[in-house]
Amino acid sequence: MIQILFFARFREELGVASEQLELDGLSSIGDLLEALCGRGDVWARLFAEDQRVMMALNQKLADRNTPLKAGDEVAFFPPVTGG
Amino acid sequence: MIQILFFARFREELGVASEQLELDGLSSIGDLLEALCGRGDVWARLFAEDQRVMMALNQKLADRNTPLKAGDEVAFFPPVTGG
Amino acid sequence: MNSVSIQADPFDPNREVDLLRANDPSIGAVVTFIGLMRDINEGDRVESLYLEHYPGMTERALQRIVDEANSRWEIQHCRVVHRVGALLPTDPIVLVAVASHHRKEAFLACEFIIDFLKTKAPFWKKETTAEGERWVDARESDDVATLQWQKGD
Amino acid sequence: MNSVSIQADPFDPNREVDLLRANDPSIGAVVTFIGLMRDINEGDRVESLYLEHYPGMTERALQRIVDEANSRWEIQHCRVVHRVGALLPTDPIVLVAVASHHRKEAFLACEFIIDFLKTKAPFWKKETTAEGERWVDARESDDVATLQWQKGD
Repeated sequence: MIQILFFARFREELGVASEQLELDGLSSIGDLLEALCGRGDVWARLFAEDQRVMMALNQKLADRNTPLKAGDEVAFFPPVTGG
Repeated sequence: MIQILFFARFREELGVASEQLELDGLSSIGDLLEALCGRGDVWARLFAEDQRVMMALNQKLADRNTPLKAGDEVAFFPPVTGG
Repeated sequence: MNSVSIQADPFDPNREVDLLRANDPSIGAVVTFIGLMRDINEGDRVESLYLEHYPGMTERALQRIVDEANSRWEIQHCRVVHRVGALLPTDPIVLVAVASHHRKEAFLACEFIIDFLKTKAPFWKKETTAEGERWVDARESDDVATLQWQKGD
Repeated sequence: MNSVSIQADPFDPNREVDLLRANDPSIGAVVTFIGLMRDINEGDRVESLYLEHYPGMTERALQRIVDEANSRWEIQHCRVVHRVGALLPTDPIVLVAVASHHRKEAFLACEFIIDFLKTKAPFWKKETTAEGERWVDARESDDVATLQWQKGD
């Protein structure tokens, strides 16, 4: 299982703050994004290739190539706007 | 007449804070520096060509080429160390 | 001494600078950046701001940025404070204060930290205008600022 | 609003920043530099410092530097305060505080002003150590800092 978190606009548009998912052959964050995209509708729109999506693995910035393993915490969020 | 001011280490080493001088053919700050150098001793040492001397005309930074006229206030001082 | 704080409570920038200085007589320079909530953004009057964040990751991200600044430059002390939750115009949003023996290092470290915070730390601003709420868009100039530190300096 | 002050009396950097901000809700960024008297210089313990200046010219020189900063960058407010006379370790010597809508301008203007002040404003430091009094030498790194602003930035 992995833990997935969504923040800010993503959380609002998806109506989901977090979910648990079976790894099920997903070997990288890119695989996971494709799986989320496959849900269609707002998921497909937010996580399309041309969208600016930031991601973190275990609270550290990551990218599509970052590998996944059971127990990981993955987060997706729009470009940050703090400061 | 012009007014000449000396600051910091120059004032201390010369033992002079200010003096009045006849222009007397001095047409630039460079001319004035040469005249001061001509006094010999500590004057010659402080104002030798190879010394770092900063200068101001009427309270604005100037250089050896800056022209002089009657009524001017000229100042000589070591490199500044404020801030 | 380095300190990073993410807090819902307001903070006093002056107090943070005093804590940073702590009467340490070896400090020669203090450079401070304060980011404040403006009452205008993109031409619209903004009534209030809500700052969402990713608890846990924000602290780590800021700590990593502060560590990186310490490894790049010889600095003595560093404090970073960032508000989350509800803010009003003129409220300090963020403070980055750096103390060092000489000024160049303090300027570089301070600007580096705020530049990286802007593009790497998980905070998101939502503002309330007369037309309702809206998420603030990231600015391209912030990406450019971050990139400049990356192509060797 | 710009303000330049040369003063023998101590000043409170926090108060200067408050005066600069003056609750102006259009300010987005404040960058502050504070130069402090260190108790060590060139490896020797320094007991006290005396700052000589060129009355009249110092004010003009600082005003010119502040004007130049305003012509180079879009800044909103700027305050420069510089002590003269006798100082003790941990005393603030100089403060440069700049407010602007966005941070880049505030950083640039603040660093520009202190860099130019260091090499163009007529102040001279004399320090007292266990061995007696000595004039502080100008640092070449300050000349380099000033030059960098001159070959277009």
